[in-house]
Amino acid sequence: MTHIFGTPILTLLCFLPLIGTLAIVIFTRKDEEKKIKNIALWFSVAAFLISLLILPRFRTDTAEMQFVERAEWIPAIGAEYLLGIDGISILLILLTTLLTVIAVLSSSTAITDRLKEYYGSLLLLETGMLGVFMALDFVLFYVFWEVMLVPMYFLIGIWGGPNRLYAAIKFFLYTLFGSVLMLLGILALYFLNADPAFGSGEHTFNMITLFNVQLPFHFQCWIFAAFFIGFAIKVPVFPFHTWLPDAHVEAPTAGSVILAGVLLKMGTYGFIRVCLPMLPQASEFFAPFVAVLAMIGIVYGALVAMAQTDIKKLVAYSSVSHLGFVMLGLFAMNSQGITGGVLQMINHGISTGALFLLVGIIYERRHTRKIQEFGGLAHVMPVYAALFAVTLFSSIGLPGLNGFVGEFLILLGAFQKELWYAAVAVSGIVLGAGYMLWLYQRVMFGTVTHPENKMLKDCSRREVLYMAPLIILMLWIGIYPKPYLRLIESSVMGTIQSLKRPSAGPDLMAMASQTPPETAALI
Amino acid sequence: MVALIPLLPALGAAVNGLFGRRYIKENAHWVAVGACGLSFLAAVFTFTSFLREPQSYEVRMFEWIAVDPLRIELAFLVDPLSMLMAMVVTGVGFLIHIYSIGYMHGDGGYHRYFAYLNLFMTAMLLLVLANNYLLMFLGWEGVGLCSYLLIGFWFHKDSAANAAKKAFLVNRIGDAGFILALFLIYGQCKSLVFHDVMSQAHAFSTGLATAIGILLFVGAMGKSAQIPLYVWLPDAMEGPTSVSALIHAATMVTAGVYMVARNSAIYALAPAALNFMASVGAITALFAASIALVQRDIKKVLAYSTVSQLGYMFLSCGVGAYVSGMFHLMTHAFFKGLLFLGSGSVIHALGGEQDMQHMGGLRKHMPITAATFTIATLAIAGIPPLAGFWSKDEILAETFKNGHKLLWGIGALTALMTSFYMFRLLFLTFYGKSRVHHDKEHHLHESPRTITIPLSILAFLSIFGGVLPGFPPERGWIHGFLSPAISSVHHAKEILHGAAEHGAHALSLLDLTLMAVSIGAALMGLAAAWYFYLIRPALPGQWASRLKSIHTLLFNKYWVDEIYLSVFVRPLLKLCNRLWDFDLQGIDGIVNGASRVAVKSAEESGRFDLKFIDGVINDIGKLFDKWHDILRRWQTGFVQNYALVMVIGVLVLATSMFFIPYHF
Amino acid sequence: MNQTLPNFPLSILYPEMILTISACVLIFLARAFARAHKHTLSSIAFFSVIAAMGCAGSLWNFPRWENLIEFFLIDRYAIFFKLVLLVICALTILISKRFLSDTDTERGEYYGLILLATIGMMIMVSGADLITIYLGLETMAIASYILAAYFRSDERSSEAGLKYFLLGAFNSGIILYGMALLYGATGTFNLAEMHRIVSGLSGPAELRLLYFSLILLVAGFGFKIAAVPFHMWAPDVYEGAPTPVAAFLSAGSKTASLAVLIRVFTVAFGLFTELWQLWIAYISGLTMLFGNIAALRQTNVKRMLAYSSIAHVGYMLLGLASGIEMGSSAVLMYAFVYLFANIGLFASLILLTRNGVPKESTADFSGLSRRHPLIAFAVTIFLLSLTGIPPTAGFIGKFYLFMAAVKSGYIKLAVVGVLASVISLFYYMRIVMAMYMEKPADTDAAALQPSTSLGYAFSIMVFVILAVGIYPGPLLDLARESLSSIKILS
Amino acid sequence: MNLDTITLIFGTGLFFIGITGVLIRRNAIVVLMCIELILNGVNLTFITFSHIHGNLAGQVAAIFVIVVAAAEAAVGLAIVIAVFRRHPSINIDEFNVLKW
Repeated sequence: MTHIFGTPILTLLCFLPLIGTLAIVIFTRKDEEKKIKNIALWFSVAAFLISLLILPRFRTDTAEMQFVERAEWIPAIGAEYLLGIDGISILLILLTTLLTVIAVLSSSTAITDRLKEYYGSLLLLETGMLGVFMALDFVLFYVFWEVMLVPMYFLIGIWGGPNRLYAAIKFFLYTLFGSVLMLLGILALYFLNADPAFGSGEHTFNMITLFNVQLPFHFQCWIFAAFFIGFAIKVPVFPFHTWLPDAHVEAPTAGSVILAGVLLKMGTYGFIRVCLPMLPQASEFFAPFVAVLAMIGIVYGALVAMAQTDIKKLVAYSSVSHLGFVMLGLFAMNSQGITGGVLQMINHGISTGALFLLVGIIYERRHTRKIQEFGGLAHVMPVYAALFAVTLFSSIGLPGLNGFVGEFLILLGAFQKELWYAAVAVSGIVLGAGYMLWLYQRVMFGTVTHPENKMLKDCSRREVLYMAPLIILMLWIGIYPKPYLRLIESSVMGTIQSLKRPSAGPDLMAMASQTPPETAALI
Repeated sequence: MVALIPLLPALGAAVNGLFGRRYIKENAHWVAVGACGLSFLAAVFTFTSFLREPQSYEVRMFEWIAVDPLRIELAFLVDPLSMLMAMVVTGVGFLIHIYSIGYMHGDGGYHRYFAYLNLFMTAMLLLVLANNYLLMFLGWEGVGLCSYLLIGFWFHKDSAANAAKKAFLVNRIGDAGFILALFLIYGQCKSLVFHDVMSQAHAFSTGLATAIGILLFVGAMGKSAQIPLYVWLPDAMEGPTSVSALIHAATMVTAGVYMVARNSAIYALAPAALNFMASVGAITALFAASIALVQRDIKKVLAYSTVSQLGYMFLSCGVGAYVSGMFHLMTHAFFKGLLFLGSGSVIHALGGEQDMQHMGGLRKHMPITAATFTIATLAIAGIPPLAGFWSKDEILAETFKNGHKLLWGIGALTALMTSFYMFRLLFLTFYGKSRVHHDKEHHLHESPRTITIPLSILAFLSIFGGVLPGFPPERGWIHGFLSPAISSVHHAKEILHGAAEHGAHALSLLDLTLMAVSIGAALMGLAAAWYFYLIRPALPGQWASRLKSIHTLLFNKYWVDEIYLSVFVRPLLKLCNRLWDFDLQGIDGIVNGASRVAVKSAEESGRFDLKFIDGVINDIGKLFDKWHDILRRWQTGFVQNYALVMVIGVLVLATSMFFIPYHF
Repeated sequence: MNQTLPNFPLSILYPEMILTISACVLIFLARAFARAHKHTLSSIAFFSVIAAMGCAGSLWNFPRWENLIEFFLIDRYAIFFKLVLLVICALTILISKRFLSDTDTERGEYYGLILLATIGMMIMVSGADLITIYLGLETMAIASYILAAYFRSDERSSEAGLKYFLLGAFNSGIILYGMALLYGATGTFNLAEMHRIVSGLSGPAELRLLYFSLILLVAGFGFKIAAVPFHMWAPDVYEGAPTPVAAFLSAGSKTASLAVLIRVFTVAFGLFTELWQLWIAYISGLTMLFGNIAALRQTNVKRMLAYSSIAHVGYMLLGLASGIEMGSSAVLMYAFVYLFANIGLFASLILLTRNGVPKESTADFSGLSRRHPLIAFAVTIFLLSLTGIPPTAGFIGKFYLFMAAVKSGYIKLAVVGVLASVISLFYYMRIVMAMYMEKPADTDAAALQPSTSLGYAFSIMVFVILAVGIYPGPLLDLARESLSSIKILS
Repeated sequence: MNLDTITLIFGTGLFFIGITGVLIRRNAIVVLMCIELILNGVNLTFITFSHIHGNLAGQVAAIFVIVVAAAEAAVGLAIVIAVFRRHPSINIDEFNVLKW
């Protein structure tokens, strides 16, 4: 099961991009641009194909982890090399590999300097991201989680916009701040699980084992808080979002695509992988709080997006709003909400990724992203305008495109949780249409006011080529989302099952006071 | 077969959309009209077979969204209501497609236009054929999208782009209501299929039904341009006139009425929602008609007229007469479509001129257009025996009979105004002296056949659409055909209103009186318009200056747009900017807001005049920087200070025994 | 102490003996080699260290490692630290060569003093007796004073030497007084015996003496490892001392003193464990915060590294506070992991030095990635390791430390620790930023040519950091095993 | 009050006098001498405790300390002289090139 064609498939997939990085570093010279690009492209395509290979053997009828690979790693502390995927991660993995291919393609003219480092970082980043989605051991998870920070930092810091240093360090600092707190949460889980009163009684970072940990409520709350900060910064949940606009605006196009498409999902993925199944009661307890933050994020993100004068910043803030939807869905904690949340993670990756690509396309031509520098582009770049329109409508959740399916499920889930959640969130949909259409009008409609814009070339074949899969996915998920929903279904059901698990009851609380100091000290 | 109805236009749209620009270009209409025509044929086929065997059925395509326990299929419902709508949509749509061949000839975005138009047909057909709410919502938003695209078709005009955006946004507000209603329904029924919901509707509590009803109506307000969400429709006239005819007169805007009729079972339980709807409808009708009285732009008049007529339809539904509403919807589709197409023909002939002050006497130059336009005017004004008379009269009668005397009064008054402004329009455009610019005058010509044929067909329908399916219409085929779809409501209504139905079986004296009133109103309007605009053309100007305040008020459409702008839009934008400022300064600042004090005190001590050199991390950074500065200043460089600090450290450790509870 | 020397295998003293001989050769016979044989000097030093390493390593499985000589222990704990110290020494020699020849100060005394200091440290970690420890400490200290002031003509070096000497001697007094009180309380210098006696102590006078000696020893060793508030000397001395010396001091003398600290406290002050752990916890928190914040905007990288080394001591103390078992093995681990990244950074400073002109500001790193991508990569790895980002060894070290802290319930301290490491990211990344994201400052910045020895040093350090980062298991086991040998003593 | 107590107090006194001297005197040589005072205080304490406990360990320690202190003083003086060569003063508060 874990091996395809005799190879441990997940390991292969995860480290293939890393091999690509090494290949670029070792086998190319600085000036062999073509070779560098080709290596990067082929390795990313290969990774994508391998991730597709997994798909037919993936069983959708179980919530269990599949393709599990296991090896000893640091036996002294019970950390293992443990990979595995379920319905939630497989989609994110596919998204990652696809977006990396697209990112590589989209960089071929945008990046002209230090190609070796650039493509090397990009592929390294892919390894990090894939690792996060595959790791089932907390230490491994954390390692991948951090590993991917570094190449992203470089992507922003070296190939970014004018204010890139600021944005890069801000990104790094914020995320690191969150993740170190997460680390403490992980350690707390680890030690509490080692206490037979709550968990399996063994010292292990194995997530599958930790899924069954049953902690008393107050422990859960503290650990939840630690994880929450870690993940919420990544998502980002209001008010932890301020790194995002800077990072997005300064990052090169491919960086923004990966950042929006995958990195932000790691936060939400963390919530669904860690918080919900391992800390069910705390999740339940904090759900209203998170939902309120999510709703603030939805409305706030949309409102601030409306005030933007920079296209990329606008898209960045729209991410805040969209991710608010995802969070709302996840913390609705019912099948529709979580399914919608997961699907929306994918959707957001596709449509916001596409939006960033589109912004990149005109930025490459005009070297500005100010909205007022444009106008009437639909005359000179009709194909571009059409692609932009589809993406935009996907982003604002027009039925028939992918965004709607996710948003609808989220709203439905939220509604069932609490009537007014949906009522507030719906306003986000209206506002979303507002800022997006206004943007579209200002950029695309009207007459061409700037002479520089008159001669702009429409999308090249390559650009259409890398936009096409995204557009197809938007339509596909919008019209026939069933295959995607089926992938998610069992895993979501599994999550919901674990949410219903009882917490360690009052009798266990009494035991807690007599537990060894290592756990008692946590109280 | 049913699936083909929306599928064919979808294919047409895809073909034109993907290949239109490169390959098809001028031949786009073959694809589009062909697709639409075949779709019409499919609709006719389905319709006739349905007539042979009038049994509602569903056609399932595939599962769309399925997350336990929610299951939503892409499936079509064939029942009288949907069939009637499908026929109207494909029929009128087909005619307008043909019309567009001539009307849009030579436009740069020819293929694009037809792609959009076909896409619209798809969405609209999904809307009317859907078997569940969500699919209906898909169509609902889809038509909104197409409306957006088509209004903004000439996007180089700022006004068009603005109008398109406005249309979509206002609709979205309505949609928000719709989708919330949908959640309420799902919450109660755990299903979104019409059939399931209707069969469980009787179990709804009044409060729930009212909430759902009002929220659905909010959706309808947006789509069907009712107060307060009507503002987008007049602006929507920025689109090509054929689009105004199809979308903003005949089909899309009536979706709200269709939707309300579809949910009659729920409304039956929510009299408050019904009353609300009726009142809104009536007020909208009057309000829009009053604006239409003084407008000069030919399309604006027609737009307000549409708003007004839609008000009638909601009035009708609001008083429980869904069938009458649907009937009016159908006849309105004919004559309003005709009116728009006719006006389009005029505008086309005048090279884009839309101001009626620069028209007049066009009858001589374009006889067919004038004749059909006159027929349509007569129909909308409610002159018997044309189609409009029957449906409008029926609505007024139902309103009166259901006890809404005040609303009836408003309706009748609106009928008078309708007649007046429509004849005003007719006379100013086609009769009287020509006020056309001279350089345009000799270009005047009758429109090509692709335009006149649809006009003639619609004119025919406008004349006979009312009585063709049987006389009197109340007992005619349409009513008989539709009532099963709304039967549950009749059932419920009987419970609610007791014997209100009994008068409907024969033309009573009351019916005749009411009929006379509406004919009288129509004729009065006609006469007034005749007097004002043909006999004494100077009079309107005099009146306008005499009633200057009212005229200004009406002419400026009660300044509603301006009010919205200053009450909603501007404050919202201002809020956005505020929030952005907040985002830039606030949030990062809040994080260490409290710690600022520490920074301040550090600054106060005077030694620190630090600029933030790297500017790398905002406020936290600054804070740490201050600390950094303080801490590193301790490092004085004097050895004895270092030794002193050590000694102090030892002393602190030594004295800590007094603070640490540690026992020897 | 009426011990006649038993018949013990001389091999247990081989490491120290080899180094001593080598040091004597270097110091007294250096003139004989004259200037033509510069390579010989460093080679002698280097290979004697390697030989010592081999001898020390071969003692790992030495059969009877309990009290062979009463005052000189060869337990695994000692061997582990000896190996670490020898690694530090070897790396220092590797990186010194280039620096010394650049400044034209390569002399035998230099290597001899380095070896002497290393001998002192090795004696310290083997010390089973307060006097042995003191002797080792002073051997190390005196050699370090001279090393710090090695550049006689350089004002800063002399000042560093003077400050180091004055404060160091002052501190010796404090440690000695602490030892005297300890002796007063127990009547012995032997740690094992002391442990036995202390657990039986009950008289208030003795306990009070013990208590005050604990205070003095915390301060004394706190000074040696540069823990707040006894850290004040460190930044000045590291900044002023020649760069390789600073590297040596910040890694070596700290590690050795930490080893002694752990041994003395766990063995002799077992009675007061909770108390000193509490103190250490507070000191650790202060040290982490102070070190990181003070380093925050230093533009002089050497000084920044000084503060950062203070901060890292804070982390190690966090482990020490977290208990004997896991915490201390985490400290061992961290000490090992830290030295590579730390020496690596000093080495990069040496590399930047041109014609004897020190290039020590952040700006001097500008554009390094273009001038020498591999070095830039190595420096990045060092910095990431210091920050604690996987997959570097620094991450594993910190992870294990925080694990220990969480385990023993020092949650708040762990939070302080992780936040402090977030702060540290800021100043470490400034160097990365300069290297990768800024243009070279000076136009004549030709490609840098690392000397062979520097190249080796860099490769070794990067390799170890990554290897330990990716597969830390063996090292962890090693640290645990060596720590468990302390328990045998008690 | 027996002799042991007196010598202990005397040792402690020397120790603190030495510390105070280090803290307040500016001349490097004098500071060096104060450090010697500290060490002598320590030696006294060692010897006293040796007497109290009745073993020789303390006295051995004292001898070691004396030896080491001599070495230390030699190195220290050398450094002071080296500094003095470049700087015409041995006031230790004049050496603060290295700070912050």
